[in-house]
Amino acid sequence: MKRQQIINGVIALVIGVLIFVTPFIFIGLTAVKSAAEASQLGLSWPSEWLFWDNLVAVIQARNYMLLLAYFNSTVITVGAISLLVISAAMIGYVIQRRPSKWNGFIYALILAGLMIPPAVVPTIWLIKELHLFKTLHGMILIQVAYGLSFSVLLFRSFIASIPRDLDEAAIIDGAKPWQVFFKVILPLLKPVTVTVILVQSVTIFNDFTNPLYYLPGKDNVTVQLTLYNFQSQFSSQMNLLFMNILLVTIPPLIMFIFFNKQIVKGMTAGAVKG
Amino acid sequence: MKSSRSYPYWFILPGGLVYLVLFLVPTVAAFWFSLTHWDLFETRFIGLENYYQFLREPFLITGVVNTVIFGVLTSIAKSVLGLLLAVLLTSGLLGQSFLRTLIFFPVLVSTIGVGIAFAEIMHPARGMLNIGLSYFGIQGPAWLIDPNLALFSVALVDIWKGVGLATLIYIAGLATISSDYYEAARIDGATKLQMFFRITVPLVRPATVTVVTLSLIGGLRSFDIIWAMTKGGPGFSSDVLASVIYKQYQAGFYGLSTAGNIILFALVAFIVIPLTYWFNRREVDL
Amino acid sequence: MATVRLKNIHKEFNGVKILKGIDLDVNDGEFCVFVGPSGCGKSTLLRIISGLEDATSGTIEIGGKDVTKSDPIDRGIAMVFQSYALYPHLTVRDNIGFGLSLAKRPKNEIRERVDAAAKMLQLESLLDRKPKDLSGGQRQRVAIGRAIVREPEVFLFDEPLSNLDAALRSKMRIELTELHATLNATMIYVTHDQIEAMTMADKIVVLNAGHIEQVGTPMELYHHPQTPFVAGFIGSPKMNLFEGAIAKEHNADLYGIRPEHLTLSPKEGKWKGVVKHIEQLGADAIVHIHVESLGMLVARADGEFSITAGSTIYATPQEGKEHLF
Amino acid sequence: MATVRLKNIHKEFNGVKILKGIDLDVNDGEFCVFVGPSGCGKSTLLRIISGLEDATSGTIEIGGKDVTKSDPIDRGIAMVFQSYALYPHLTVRDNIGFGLSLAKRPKNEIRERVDAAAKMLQLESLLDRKPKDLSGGQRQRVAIGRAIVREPEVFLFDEPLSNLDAALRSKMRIELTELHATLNATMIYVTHDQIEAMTMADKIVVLNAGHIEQVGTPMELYHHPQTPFVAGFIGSPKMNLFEGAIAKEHNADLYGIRPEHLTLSPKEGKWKGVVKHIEQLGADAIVHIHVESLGMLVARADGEFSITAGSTIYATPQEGKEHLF
Amino acid sequence: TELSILVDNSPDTVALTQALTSAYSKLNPDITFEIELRPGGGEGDNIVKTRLATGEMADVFLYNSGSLLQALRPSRTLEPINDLANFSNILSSFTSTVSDDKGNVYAVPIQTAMGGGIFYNKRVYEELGLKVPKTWQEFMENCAIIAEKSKSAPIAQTYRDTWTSQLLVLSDFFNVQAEKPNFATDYTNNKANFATTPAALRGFEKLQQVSEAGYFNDYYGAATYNDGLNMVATGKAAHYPMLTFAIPSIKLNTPDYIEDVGFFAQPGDDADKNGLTVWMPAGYYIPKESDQKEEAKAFLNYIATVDACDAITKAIGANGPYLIKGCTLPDNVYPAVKDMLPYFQEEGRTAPALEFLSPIKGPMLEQLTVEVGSGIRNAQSAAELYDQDVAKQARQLNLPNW
Ligand SMILES: Nc1ncnc2c1ncn2[C@@H]1O[C@H](COP(=O)(O)OP(=O)(O)OP(=O)(O)O)[C@@H](O)[C@H]1O
Ligand SMILES: Nc1ncnc2c1ncn2[C@@H]1O[C@H](COP(=O)(O)OP(=O)(O)OP(=O)(O)O)[C@@H](O)[C@H]1O
Ligand SMILES: [Mg+2]
Ligand SMILES: [Mg+2]
Repeated sequence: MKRQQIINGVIALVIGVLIFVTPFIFIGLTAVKSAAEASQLGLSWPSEWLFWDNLVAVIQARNYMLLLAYFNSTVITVGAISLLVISAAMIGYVIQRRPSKWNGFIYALILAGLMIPPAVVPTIWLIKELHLFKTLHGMILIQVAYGLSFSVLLFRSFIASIPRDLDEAAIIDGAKPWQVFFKVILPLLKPVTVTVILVQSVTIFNDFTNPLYYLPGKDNVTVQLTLYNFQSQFSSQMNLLFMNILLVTIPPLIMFIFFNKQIVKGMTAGAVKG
Repeated sequence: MKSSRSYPYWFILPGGLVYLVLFLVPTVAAFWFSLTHWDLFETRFIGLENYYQFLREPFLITGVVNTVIFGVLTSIAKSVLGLLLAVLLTSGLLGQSFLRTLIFFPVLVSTIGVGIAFAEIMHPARGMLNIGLSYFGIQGPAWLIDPNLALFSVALVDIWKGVGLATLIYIAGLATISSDYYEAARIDGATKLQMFFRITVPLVRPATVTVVTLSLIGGLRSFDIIWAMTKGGPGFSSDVLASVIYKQYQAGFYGLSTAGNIILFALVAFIVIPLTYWFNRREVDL
Repeated sequence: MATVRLKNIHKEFNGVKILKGIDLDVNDGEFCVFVGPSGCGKSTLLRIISGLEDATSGTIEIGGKDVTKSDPIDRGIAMVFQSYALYPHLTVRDNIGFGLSLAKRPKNEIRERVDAAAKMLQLESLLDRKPKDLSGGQRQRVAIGRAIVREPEVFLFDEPLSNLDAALRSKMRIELTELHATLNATMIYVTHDQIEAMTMADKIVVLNAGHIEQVGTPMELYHHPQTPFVAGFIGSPKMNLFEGAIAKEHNADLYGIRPEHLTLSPKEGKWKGVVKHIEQLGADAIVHIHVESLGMLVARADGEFSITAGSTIYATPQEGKEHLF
Repeated sequence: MATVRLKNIHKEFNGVKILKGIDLDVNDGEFCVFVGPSGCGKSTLLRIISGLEDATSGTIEIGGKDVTKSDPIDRGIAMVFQSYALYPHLTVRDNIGFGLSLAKRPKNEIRERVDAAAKMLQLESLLDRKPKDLSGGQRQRVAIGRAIVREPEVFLFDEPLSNLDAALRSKMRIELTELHATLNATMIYVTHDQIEAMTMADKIVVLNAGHIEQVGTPMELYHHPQTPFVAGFIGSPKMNLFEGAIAKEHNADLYGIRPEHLTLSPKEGKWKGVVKHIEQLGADAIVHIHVESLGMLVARADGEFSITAGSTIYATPQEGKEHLF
Repeated sequence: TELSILVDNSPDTVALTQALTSAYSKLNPDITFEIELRPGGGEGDNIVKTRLATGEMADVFLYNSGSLLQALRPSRTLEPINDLANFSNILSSFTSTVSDDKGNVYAVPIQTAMGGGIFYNKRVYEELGLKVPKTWQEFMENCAIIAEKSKSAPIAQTYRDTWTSQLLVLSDFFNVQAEKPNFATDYTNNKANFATTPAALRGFEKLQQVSEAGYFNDYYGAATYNDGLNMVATGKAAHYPMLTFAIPSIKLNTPDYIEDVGFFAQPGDDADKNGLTVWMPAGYYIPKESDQKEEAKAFLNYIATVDACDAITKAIGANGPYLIKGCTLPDNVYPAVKDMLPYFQEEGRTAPALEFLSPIKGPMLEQLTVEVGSGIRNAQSAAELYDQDVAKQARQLNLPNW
């Protein structure tokens, strides 16, 4: 029985790995092929390993556009994430903790952000008026606006799992509302915060439509736009495209590996008796 | 509790303001455009004409049915699989961290890449999926080509791509459950299975609410993965509302597609709002 | 000046009346103890005084100022929670020093005051631990430490010693009494421990089902309980209370006599009964006697008292010690 | 058959030794009480017996079977947690009935048994509430209810009555003693309450800093403490312990005399001292006396005893009551 | 000064834009360029429209000629280029597709005209002794022989890239026009449509016919455009209906086989009326709001020269006839290009595709042709649905008579 379990476990694991890994083997192999071979797709072994050539070709493409894109995307991502985490956690905190007749309305507005696609053209008119068009900080604010609903939703439901007694203890200890939030609540929200950081930074880093509309201009390229260098409607350089896909996936991947370990179990253990 | 002062509304202000200005205001403006004939350059008020036109779309019924199937199917699958994976990946398994990364990786990869890769993997003849199945003596179907199957094949890929996100949220949710409850349950004589259903499932509820809400809304509005893999095809067989709308948008029918978006919004709201209402009513506070 | 004055406090939870009109004055520097059965509303009242909970109606004054609508922070209070409510992400040191650091006190002052509190609470060796790595009693002590370092004008303690052993508890009793004397702060203290109530209180408030049964010094309550409830609640083992013939005899509805006011004799006395059960506590013994005319009678005897269950015994109430209601 | 036998149990947390070799036999149907200072390892030991915590070394047998590696389910135990650990998503009824419903007992049986437990714990009116809407003492009672409905062979109680008032507490003492008698289950009980320990225990285990100081019946521990620690720990107020001249006089390192074994007299006696402080408990009074040759001496006097602080008093140890170490 | 220039991201356009801009900068050292990329297809169209509508367009941008242009409201948003010095160099076959009803012309062509027809594998034809068909009948006979006698699939179809499915319908327009010369006008005026005009319906029918005959490659539903090019180049398929702009891709993917690929126009039912449906290339446009109009015009003026053509040829090769007077092709063009040129050299053997004659093109066509090709729907029903789709488009464009 025990032996059987182990065998079953291993089999399940192997299948799991297969399911999640094979597509990447495909992407990886395509990324090192020659253009001609890559155009045939398929999971064949490359006859020639062009890892380095393709890598260099991707990085050098259009005047090292990828490096600039890394920079821009990083600035946007970091800026937007910092604002997002704090403002979303604050909103989630208030609407979870403070029951009032407004909550239903606020909550509906937040859900609307997930349900309604952004209106591009009015937004452009608006941000031109605000002098935010074609600026990185404008892009950051837009990403905050678009990511807010998701983040608030996540925070809101998790704040419910932090005992209110802790807010009360802090209030008695003389904490002002913002101190209660920043010194007690936010640290305890670490697992959610990490989740929001991960998910939103992936979304923002990989965003492609929004920079396309709100952040035009050669100096403003973001990483997903670099994919356009190799992919078009009628013909694509699959090898370079996939190499590029791999390259733009690396920063979020590193983020994930780093932050994944920060999701710690049992943050609130030992807080209250009850 | 004096909530007014301990939980002041100005906390909502910073984010709320950005949201109001950059999202809500343009959205309200967009509503006006749904009542016009709009080619981006000129608008002409035509009342509800666009709505009428949209509701007459030849493949609208297929689109609505597909939308609901796709949304419900993927969100259920992501929630269930996500929870199971999260439990597995917090159980101290060997290589747990690696496996987490593996499962999250698809979330990171651009939809374009995933679309191309899976179109190839699901190729009826040379695709790895069918080759793999043939080892087990199974003749794999024509995943993306069979009009009856295409939507489900895309849903499968969407689940594959999205389950990492659900898993991550669930992992965060599991992290907030105090081990006290598991200890109490062990003493009360709960088996692993009972602990899962009677402690984990109810206490991970905040995560479930989030995962279900997000993936349902995401699924009902889902579009890029469908577009990347089938463009709604073959023919119209995997068209969903969002892809119908996108096609109209691409064709330059801006007013019409805005009206479509509002109809899609209504559909999503119709399904999601009662659900969240029900969820919130049953929220457990500590 | 830190008097606490409650006027006609009412509190409802979801329509259930929990507090039904509490009027109370606690004087400046007084040590006031709340006692009462579990669930009678002691914690709720404390939370209302602290400002964590709003009263449904009524007013609260602290130091002569109406604070009914004030924030906790403006009331100059510290509180030990019954549930501890420790900050799980902070070490013991930071838990205790949290209030001081919020008040932006200098680092070394905080360190000193935390160290002093930790010493008093025997927590020195645990200062770098997180709450989850502490025992129940240690957590409770951290909760106490958090309140006392802040030296406010009013202290609110909600069963602060319930998880401590007798030795530590009597030490803490003395420490808190001293603290009270030094700071001259007003203290409101909830406890279930008769000894704590009797020894520490200047004034005891007996709560029952949301209203005040009696307010008085410990000895007033012990010697002159105004209601049968107080009579039964103060003193352990509790007072013997009888209706019927014996009460009639004294022209009352209820006749009460404390176990310690019964003289036991194997030979003669007022009431004859059979020993049903003896609890030996070392210093004393609690004797449960069945008396035909009364029912069960509890008497307290010397620890040396040796008699076996089943034997016949006589009990005599001491003159003038009976309570009549 | 549910004996509990611990053999050489050691436990470390992060390299800190918490339990240092515990050997203990608890007989079938015995009521065994653990006492000891806060943080000495009582809860840890209970958790090791329950199987929630693994011992670093040593073996545990329950009912003659080695269960060192077994799951809690397979040990036939129920436990009341010091921290309660109530399920926040379940009502009181469902919290109490949880174990039974896991065991797939019929609905009406569960209902009956929960109702019976709720009655005993005075929780009937709260059965539909969630834990967060309960008072501290009510939560504790729910935690007790959860353990007792399951009627296992071994009960583990971790300070189950600490948040209850005296009246309810003595009621619960009796209820638990009766439960013990009816079920004939083995009970292991942690408490800080001397009265609970003395009245309920068949056997008291005194723990100190991770090892057992003494095991014995309540009276053995009271009358014949084997170590100064036990002497000081059992009995309240604690025994007076003196080194120096008086100990020498008796050819010992330490001379001990319990407060209740001192006879006080305003006129004459062995030791002359000054009354520093009197704690009036009603039935008794605790008198703190400063004696030149000894230091502080605590004596217990009758409640009637009236003397004011500052007056001179004489204390005489009762013959044969001294303890020598 | 720096001119910004927005082009789509296909490798060819990028390459030739780079070639043209650097050639121009060499001549005018004070002008530099910033090239911005956008996606192609409908997404790209939207970006162009959005940026024009919000006044954020680059100084020069690449856009289609023909029906799609009208959606930009050219007379409102674009700068006419009739006053360029080299304006007269541009062939009128092109200018007519980039002008408004007042005769203003808005674009200068880059690249060459292309034909829509059928690529075929010369080696297969040789081996089986087949002749280039002049009628649909002959074409079907060839296919039958190929199906029977060789391992090659008679016709490659590649429906993973849905747009490729439209070719048999779109390339048939020369034949429609030959039979019904007024079709385009009537169609625009809602007087004729596909379902009820037998000549127009033929395109759908041809697709249905080859599909029913089973002439397609295996798993054509999962094949890509690149697969199609590879198949016809290597002989795995004998024919691939496609536009000639595919020639550079064939060169890139299968350089060894480029000489095996030939091209012919989609045959009609009458051997005497055999000709090619022609697509006009995209052109460079200047937005009205540009504040560097003069510099931009000077650049466009340069594009309309033989020098520019040569720069293009050098960058991506010559893939068809140029639309600038005087531009010539080198002698060593690929066989497929060579096959295409005769159609242009004889009068009456080319016709522009319908989208250059009428502003309406229904967006659903590619899905419908996939359905017909996959046997999900018959030609008649597809044509009817397409007519509905066209009606919607016409109403959106606010055309009279709809
Ligand atoms: N997870 C842990 N990590 C490190 N030390 C721990 C941990 N849990 C408990 N301890 C320490 O082990 C010791 C024994 O703890 P335990 O909870 O058994 O004490 P206890 O006797 O039950 O005390 P109390 O009467 O206060 O409940 C304490 O000093 C405590 O600080
Ligand atoms: N949030 C709530 N909703 C409903 N009822 C509540 C709530 N909080 C407390 N109660 C009820 O109010 C009553 C008083 O509670 P409180 O906590 O003040 O009791 P307590 O006197 O402190 O008891 P204990 O000695 O057990 O701590 C209890 O019966 C309790 O069940
Ligand atoms: Mg309480
Ligand atoms: Mg403990």
